[in-house]
Amino acid sequence: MKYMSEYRDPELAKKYLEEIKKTVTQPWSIMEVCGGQTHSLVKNGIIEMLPKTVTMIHGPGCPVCVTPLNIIDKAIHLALEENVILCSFGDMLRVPGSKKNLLEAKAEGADIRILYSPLEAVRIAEDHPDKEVVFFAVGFETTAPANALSVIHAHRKELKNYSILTSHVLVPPAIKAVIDDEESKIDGFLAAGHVCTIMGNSEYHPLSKTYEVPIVVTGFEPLDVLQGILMVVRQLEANKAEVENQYARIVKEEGNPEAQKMIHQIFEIKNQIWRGIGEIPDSGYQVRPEYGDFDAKRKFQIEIPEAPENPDCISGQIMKGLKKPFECSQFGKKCKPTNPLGAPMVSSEGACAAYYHFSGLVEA
Amino acid sequence: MKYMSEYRDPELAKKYLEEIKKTVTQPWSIMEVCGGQTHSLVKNGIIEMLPKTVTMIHGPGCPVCVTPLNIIDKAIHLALEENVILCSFGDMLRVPGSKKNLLEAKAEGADIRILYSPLEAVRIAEDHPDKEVVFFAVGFETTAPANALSVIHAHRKELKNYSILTSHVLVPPAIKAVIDDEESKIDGFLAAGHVCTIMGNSEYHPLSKTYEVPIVVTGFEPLDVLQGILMVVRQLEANKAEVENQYARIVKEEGNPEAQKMIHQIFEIKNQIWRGIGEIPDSGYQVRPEYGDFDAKRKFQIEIPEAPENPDCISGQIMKGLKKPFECSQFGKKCKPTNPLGAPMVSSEGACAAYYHFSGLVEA
Amino acid sequence: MQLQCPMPKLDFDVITLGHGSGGVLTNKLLDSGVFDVLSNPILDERHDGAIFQLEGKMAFSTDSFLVSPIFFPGGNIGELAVNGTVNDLAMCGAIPKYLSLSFIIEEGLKVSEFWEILIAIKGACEEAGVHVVTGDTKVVEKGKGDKIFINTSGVGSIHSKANISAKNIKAGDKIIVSGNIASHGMAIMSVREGLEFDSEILSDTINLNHTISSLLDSFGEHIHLLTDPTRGGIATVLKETAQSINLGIDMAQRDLPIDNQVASACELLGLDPIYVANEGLFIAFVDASIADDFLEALHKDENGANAKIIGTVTEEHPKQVIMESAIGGKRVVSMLPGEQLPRIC
Amino acid sequence: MQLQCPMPKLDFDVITLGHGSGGVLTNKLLDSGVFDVLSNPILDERHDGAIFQLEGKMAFSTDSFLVSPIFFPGGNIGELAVNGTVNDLAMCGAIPKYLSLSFIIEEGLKVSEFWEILIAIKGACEEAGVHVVTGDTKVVEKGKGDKIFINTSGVGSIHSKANISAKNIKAGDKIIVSGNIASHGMAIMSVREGLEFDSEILSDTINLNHTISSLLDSFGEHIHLLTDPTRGGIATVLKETAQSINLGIDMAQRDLPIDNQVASACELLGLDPIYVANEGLFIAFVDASIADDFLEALHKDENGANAKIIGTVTEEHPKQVIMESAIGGKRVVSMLPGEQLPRIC
Amino acid sequence: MCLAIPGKIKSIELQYGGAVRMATVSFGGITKEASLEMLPDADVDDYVLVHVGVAISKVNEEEAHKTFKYLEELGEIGELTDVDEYLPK
Amino acid sequence: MCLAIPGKIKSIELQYGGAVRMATVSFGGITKEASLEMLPDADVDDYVLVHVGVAISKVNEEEAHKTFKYLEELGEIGELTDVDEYLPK
Ligand code: SF4
Ligand code: SF4
Ligand SMILES: [Mg+2]
Ligand SMILES: [Mg+2]
Ligand SMILES: [Mg+2]
Ligand SMILES: [Mg+2]
Ligand SMILES: [Mg+2]
Ligand SMILES: [Mg+2]
Ligand SMILES: [Mg+2]
Ligand SMILES: [Mg+2]
Ligand SMILES: [Mg+2]
Ligand SMILES: [Mg+2]
Repeated sequence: MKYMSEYRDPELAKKYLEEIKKTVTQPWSIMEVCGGQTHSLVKNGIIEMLPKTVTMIHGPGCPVCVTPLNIIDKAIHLALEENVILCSFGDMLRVPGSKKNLLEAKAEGADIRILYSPLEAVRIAEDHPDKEVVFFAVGFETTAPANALSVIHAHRKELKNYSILTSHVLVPPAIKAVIDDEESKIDGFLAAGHVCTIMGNSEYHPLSKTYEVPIVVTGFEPLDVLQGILMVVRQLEANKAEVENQYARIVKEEGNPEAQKMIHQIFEIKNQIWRGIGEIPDSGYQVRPEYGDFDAKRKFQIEIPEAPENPDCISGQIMKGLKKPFECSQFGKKCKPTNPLGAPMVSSEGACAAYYHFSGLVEA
Repeated sequence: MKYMSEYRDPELAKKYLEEIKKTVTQPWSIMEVCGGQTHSLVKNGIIEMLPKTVTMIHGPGCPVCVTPLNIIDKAIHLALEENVILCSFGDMLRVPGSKKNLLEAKAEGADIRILYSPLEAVRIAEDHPDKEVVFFAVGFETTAPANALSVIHAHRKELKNYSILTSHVLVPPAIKAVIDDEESKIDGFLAAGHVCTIMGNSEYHPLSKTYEVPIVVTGFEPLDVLQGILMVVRQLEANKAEVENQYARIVKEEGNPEAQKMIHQIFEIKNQIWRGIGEIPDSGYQVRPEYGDFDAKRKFQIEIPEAPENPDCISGQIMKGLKKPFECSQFGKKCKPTNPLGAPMVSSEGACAAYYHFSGLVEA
Repeated sequence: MQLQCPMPKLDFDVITLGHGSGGVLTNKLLDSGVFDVLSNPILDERHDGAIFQLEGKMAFSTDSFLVSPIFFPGGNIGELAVNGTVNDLAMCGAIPKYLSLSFIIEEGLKVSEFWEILIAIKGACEEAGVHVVTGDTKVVEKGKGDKIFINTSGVGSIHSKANISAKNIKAGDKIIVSGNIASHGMAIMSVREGLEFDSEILSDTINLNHTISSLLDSFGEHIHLLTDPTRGGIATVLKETAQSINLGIDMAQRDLPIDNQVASACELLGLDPIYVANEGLFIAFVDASIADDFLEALHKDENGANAKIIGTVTEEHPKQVIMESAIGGKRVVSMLPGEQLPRIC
Repeated sequence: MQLQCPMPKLDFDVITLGHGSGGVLTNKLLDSGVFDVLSNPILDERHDGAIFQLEGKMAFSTDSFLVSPIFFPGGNIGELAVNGTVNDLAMCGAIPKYLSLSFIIEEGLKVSEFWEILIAIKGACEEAGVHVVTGDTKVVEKGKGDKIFINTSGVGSIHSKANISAKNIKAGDKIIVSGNIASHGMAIMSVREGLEFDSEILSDTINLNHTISSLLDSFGEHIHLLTDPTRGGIATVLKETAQSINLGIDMAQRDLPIDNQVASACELLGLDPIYVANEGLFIAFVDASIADDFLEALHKDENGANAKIIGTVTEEHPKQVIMESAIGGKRVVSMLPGEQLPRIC
Repeated sequence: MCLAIPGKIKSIELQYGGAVRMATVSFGGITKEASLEMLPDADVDDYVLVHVGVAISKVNEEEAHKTFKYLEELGEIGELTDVDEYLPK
Repeated sequence: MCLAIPGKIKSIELQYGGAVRMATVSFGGITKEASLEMLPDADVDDYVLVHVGVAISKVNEEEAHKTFKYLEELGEIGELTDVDEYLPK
């Protein structure tokens, strides 16, 4: 595929790696913010190819991993209502709630549909006027416009049976929270290319300046990631702290203004709980009251008591880059992809799952 | 089983048959009003054992056969509603509606439950407060009290989701209609023992007197039927026309007053359409307006256009004893138990089905 | 027959789609020890199929088993599935040897129930002396199955003295039923929602292969046809046979062995026991010359105590089965258009 | 492969419970001519099982097939069911001969669809040179099945030169995949509600027995293991094999043959093609000495045009499968916890 | 029409504070619940005729014999001496 | 996070009287619908990045080459002469 395959060239990758090795003179810790980048690092075996002096730290950029336990529980509760069709992206289905995950709810008979797009959910709502169709709208800034658009479509079609259960998280406040942590030892960031596609880069300049960290907006193919690492390393070695755009073929400085408009039409900013991390101010979206009819939280008023996270799970520290998964006492023992104790063990983007697969741990 | 097996004794049966043969001096046509008696005649091979001079004519006493097409269509319509559980006795499921039968509706996904008792349907309504439970309440006077009782139970339990779709028919008006038919050539009747169990025999005295026909209230085991036939034949040979009770172990002259009370609490008499025969005045029950909440017809207001009966089906004439099934042009050809054109081909009590099986017609 | 095996400890309580996905969970289920109860050297190879040798002519049969509820008085779907195919092989005159076992599980099935079914399968295999040598486990979404369906297929070697074929039947042959009829179907009815009643009726599910084998030892070619009247009951099997041999069958209602409670249950629901399903029953068409000896031998067998001669093959009324009723009348026995439904009429 | 047979005229359009009841309707369905397409002397006996003879060692395999939708680009569940068991037998080194065929039909299935499936079964049997000799048809209530499930079991004679067993694998063995990966799974995905896309992707369902047979003719014992990477894809089969032989496997992503559209579809939905199901594909572990000749022979076969050597067995990292990524990095290939779900992340 | 069979009342349970009497009825060894609301005077050990879960009549034992004696009583079958064997035990 | 892939617009359909533009986008030969509501100026033959059924960015062809030339431009790898082979065709 054009604009993808070219960025997987092994020869050029080798040259990037050589250049990184040549450039590095001291140890650096670089956080790739986005789970998609983690996935690329793992799938392509990049971590082991990097010089030992470059340590990649896997950030909180996996919406699946940071969706609060309580929202998962609510989604499960709704899905089990006889009258509700719950629609979701596929990767949410294995995320553990306090008692079960959505796959298990499905096994109990819940009508749960895996969709490629929230716009499909609107179509399902049209086709089933006698059912309540709820889309489990998780995601970062990248997905927020599409989820907003589904509400706009449903509103235009005057559907009374469509709503979204949101758990939207925003990247810049999370980066700030990570840096603010006392124990933080991150020298530079690969920012999430697709988030910036929507929001642009403007939010990163003050961050970079204030905290004196290089931030490189980076894509997802191996050459993208390698170039992004090289750009961070070059800044670090040169003692610079700027925002650079590795992913300029996709990301414009200003982002996508139309998409931003849609976000602001439907959503407003709020404090948000990040699973494993806790509340981060102004780090999430909720549906504006004007569109309250499309807000599953308002519509169904589900009260589900907050359940405690598994106390052994140190996913918060892992997502802040303070610990590596194998430093978790449960890693590979009680916690495995078949039985995840925390969300980072769920998707192949989660740091724990990535390490689990990468390290080749095998179940008896 | 006590009070059943004894009435199947082959030796005594032989003696009854001998006595019938001895008694008969000329041809007689006797109608067994009740499908249960038809069933017994066929299952026990009694028809062939009787002297040729005694012709049994199968009456309209199969509630399955006389339930109007339109009510079947309504039951199917209701069953196909997503929100409705339709409960029914098993033998209603193969009766043809205008387009399909309940079994086919079930194959399309309708939630249809086969029950032994209407009281079970009330239990199902209790268990599924989110569903509308409709009991397809067909039957003669025998079944009317049980169906009424289900409404009484539902009322006592304050259920809002239980109703009955009634098609209740009454025997004495039907007998009258049969005799009134100009072409009628019936000399005597075996009245339906179980109907009289509820209603008693009082209604038959005027009938017997007015029309000068012997009427013997008869049971269902082979000896019952044989004795009943003998009693009719003896009256005929003696030129008598009285009401006799062969089935006195079960039937009291006054019937069951408690059951009658329940019928009258819930039902009122109305004109009723008999499938294949047409409307007979005062020959059915409908739910009284006071219990309208439990009347599926009122509750759901289903309007289904009257569909024409299959024009080739002569079931009306057959049920009045005017024609024998093999005189129907469709019998065994287009009309078979696997593809009944009319209701009498459905249940093993239906005259056409009885003849079909008895004559041993076999499908290729 | 059910051994009290303790279930292996698992970290899942219900079976989910993942267990049928072919991934870790599938392997976890396969490796969990749950299937160890069926262990034997051929199965343990775990290849795409089993490899073995069978001498001489062989029989091959298949059946899929769906029964609701999956646990019923007298058994469960597991032993039913083993006995069903074992019996079909026996009806061919074969000594059943090896079975395949294929599960279609609806997600949500409790592992403990699955375990109970496996234990029943193990027990039934041991009783019958057969081995499960190849298998398959699939999981379907909730609402696209009914707890569990089981297919078993089986192979066996034809008994050296067997020559079972409807073509061998001739007028005068005696028809013998090996035991009480209609027990299985009424055991199932007794636990069907909306129809249930209390009784001591048990399904007759049992393996018949040892019984058949010893009858073949003694009567060989004089046994013309063996057939098990499962779905559709004895009426259907007799009618099918009459049609296929172009001869008639005479039988009498009074000769039909039936348990009292089963007969009563049939009266209650308005069902005719000759159409009700059996599972551990067979019908033999045998040469009249050995009929009494055959019956005597059967009476000594644990699966034949209630055996009876129920009819005779006749040249009259070809393709027709005529049954004498309780009072001596005659009735034509035909097939039903579908499953018998409880009547009120 | 689908012959244009006209469907027999029937007086029913959909299959209902009655067709599985064992009564008239069951016989009507059996006699309708619908099944005549499968006719052969053994099947036509219509006894409880089939009787025949097989010489020498034999293989026996079973699989139940459930696929949604039942008609998909490139095939339907009927040919899938035949090819699946034919291929499992071929993987054992057997020449497939006879199949059993067992249907579990959800009431409401259109007879015309059933007919189309039967025609596909007939075509697939003819292609593979196998015969359906025994069968079963059950009908489940609406909502307790998913249109149709099919179980096939099969038997075949082991090829005289075959010696297929994971135990024969040794370090240095070459691993050959017979064609493009992931086609079947992505053909199904392309028609899954909520995920569908337009493409020319076809399922690769095909019978491999003739291909395998001629490879066995030529390479005999040098073929150490044959296995078809169906559910779980090639990753799962390779990982399972590595675990069972206690050796490692080295492979490289760039060597994996994959169709462009299939690869694109995997990118679109975030799926890894090494975990996606195949149906007409096999993996061979062969002696290094014949690997190139084997590949050459395969390239000449209609089912092996895209065959590739994808890996090598190694003594290093026992039980581990290590894949070199597109850019030359290393990645451990493990099994997935369950079915791969489309990702947004 | 109206399949109904006789069974023996094994026990009676009062429901709804006595408003409803439910019997456990034995039919040749199998048992099923039946409502006694239409037979207020039916008691344990009585035989009752049950139709669709409701007892609708008590069996009259005396009348039950008449079918066996009817021919005899017609006075026309003198040879019918073995009538006892048809009687319920 | 946020799986998104580039594809080429094959055709555009107007829905709701022009309120909604839906594109058929080809991804290496397979096609899928994507909303163009966030890219008002995207046109047929443009490459767009699609995420969960919505096109969110037009691919900038010029910028796309830079990754292949970056090392060269650093001026530190003189020997990198075969850069053209990495360019999209
Ligand atoms: S290994 Fe499991 S328990 Fe430990 S941090 Fe990761 S997800 Fe939590
Ligand atoms: S045979 Fe069929 S068509 Fe004729 S009267 Fe009877 S039911 Fe009607
Ligand atoms: Mg739901
Ligand atoms: Mg319904
Ligand atoms: Mg296989
Ligand atoms: Mg079979
Ligand atoms: Mg069988
Ligand atoms: Mg399998
Ligand atoms: Mg059989
Ligand atoms: Mg197999
Ligand atoms: Mg297979
Ligand atoms: Mg079968």
